[in-house]
Amino acid sequence: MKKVLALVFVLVLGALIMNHLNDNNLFAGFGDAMLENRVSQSYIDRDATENNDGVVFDESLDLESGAANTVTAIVADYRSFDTLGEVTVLFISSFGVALLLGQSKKRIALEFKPNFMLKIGSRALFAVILMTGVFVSIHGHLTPGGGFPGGAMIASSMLLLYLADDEFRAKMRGFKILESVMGVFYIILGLAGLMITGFFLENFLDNGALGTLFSAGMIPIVYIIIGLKVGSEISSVIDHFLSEEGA
Amino acid sequence: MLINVLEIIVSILLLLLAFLALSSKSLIKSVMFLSSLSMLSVVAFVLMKAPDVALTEAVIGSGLVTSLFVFTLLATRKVGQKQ
Amino acid sequence: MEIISGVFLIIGGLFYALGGLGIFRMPDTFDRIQAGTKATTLGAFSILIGVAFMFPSWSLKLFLIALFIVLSNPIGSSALAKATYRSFGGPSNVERDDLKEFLGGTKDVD
Amino acid sequence: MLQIAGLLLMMLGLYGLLTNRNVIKIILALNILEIGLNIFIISIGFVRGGEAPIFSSETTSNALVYVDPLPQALVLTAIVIGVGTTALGLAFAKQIYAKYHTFELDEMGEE
Repeated sequence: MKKVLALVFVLVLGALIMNHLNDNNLFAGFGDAMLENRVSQSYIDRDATENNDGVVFDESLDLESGAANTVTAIVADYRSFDTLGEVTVLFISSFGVALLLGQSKKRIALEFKPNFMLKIGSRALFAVILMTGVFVSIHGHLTPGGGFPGGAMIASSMLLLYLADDEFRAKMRGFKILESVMGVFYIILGLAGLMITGFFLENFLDNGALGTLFSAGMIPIVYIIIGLKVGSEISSVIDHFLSEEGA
Repeated sequence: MLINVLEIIVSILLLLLAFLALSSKSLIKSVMFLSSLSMLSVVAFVLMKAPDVALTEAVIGSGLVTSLFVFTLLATRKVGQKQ
Repeated sequence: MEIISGVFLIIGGLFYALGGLGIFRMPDTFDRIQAGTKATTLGAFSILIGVAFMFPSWSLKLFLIALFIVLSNPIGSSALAKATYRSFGGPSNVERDDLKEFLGGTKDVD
Repeated sequence: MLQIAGLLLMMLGLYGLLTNRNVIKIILALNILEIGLNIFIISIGFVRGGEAPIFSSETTSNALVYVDPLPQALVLTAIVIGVGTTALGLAFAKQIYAKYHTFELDEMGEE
């Protein structure tokens, strides 16, 4: 009976969504969305210049946002305040995990004793994955990626060390200090924007030429901050999951 | 035309993997099906021209979330623990 | 240039196909790991060389990818083989089993 | 096609959320719902034949058609929030197991 009720509820919900999606002009069918009516068109155009006659790669200077990656421009420039709130949500969830699982001393012992090859090889792989994470974080405004996947890559390199060596414990205090300092830096960046331009988290640096590494104003700085913050948060979550209640 | 066929195949496989993940009896098998579902959704994101989302999902969905599930099962079931 | 890169790509695809065939045809988990690892390492290398001939400006990134493969592939396969040994025992058709004594010294095999 | 698949995946996850009585299965169904919702939101902005919204030396001109970058930015943050909620839920599951020694909701209560 309960299953039938759940099925009916789910089907009605799906039919309602499908119905309302089809009779709205803004949401055309799959594959023919019309961007002219949406706010996204102005994000793509970057119409900071007077005559909006297109953007030239490696040359355009006076753009509204100098990032080659439009998604990054939205996340870290146009909607940076949103991202600040989102990073706060992640901080609160990692704080909640730390409160729930408690401060414990002992690690869960794995049955799998690591041999020599696994230990040495995972150290080498750790460096490669860490460098990939840093690369992805820094080049967020040019290539796909950015602070969020870069931070997750840093955390997964820590996960590799935790899995390969069953004695390994990272210094949790260092992660917590790094995370707090990065959060403070984000706020300081926003306040600097407030003081210089009059708006919180407004870009106050030079945009540079589109497509070069030192461009896009403060987007690389924001993404480095986000990368370190996300990486340290997820690493501390992993450490809490791999330890058990102290004896 | 090829893209259309690929979209249909990916859609059917996504639904199949979700059904298997929900209906499997063993919890660890469910977690593994969830991991493959997440990996397949990366293909769906790439087909819809969203490389940023695909990269993030590939790192987080199939790496970190799966490891968190496995750690929970490991700690509670006493699977990998010494006597 | 394109012909050279095409030849390398075809060789790489052939190695991948042989690796897949090996995974289907081999009788044992250990043999399958061997087929799946060795053939695909070589296949990945020749595909990377082929791509490097086609786009010479990508060479540095391709070299990094090759470094990652040469580090991660043997480590992963050895960890997989050891986990298989622990869970299901060694291969059935061998005469000597040195790993059993080696592991027996440090920890009892389940 | 992928839009309908995302919607169906969402419905499947919701059905699993309503009918399962196992804590781990509930969190798993929540994850499936999230993946389906992400696919659905991205599919709203998809333009067939459009380019990915990243300028490079090949795809620069504004005359090209790009897919909608705004849903992608929203989903990018939603995925990272998803790992936070999953970690919190699994921490709760771990504490529940430490108290009741089971994951099934029906078997709890007698301690």
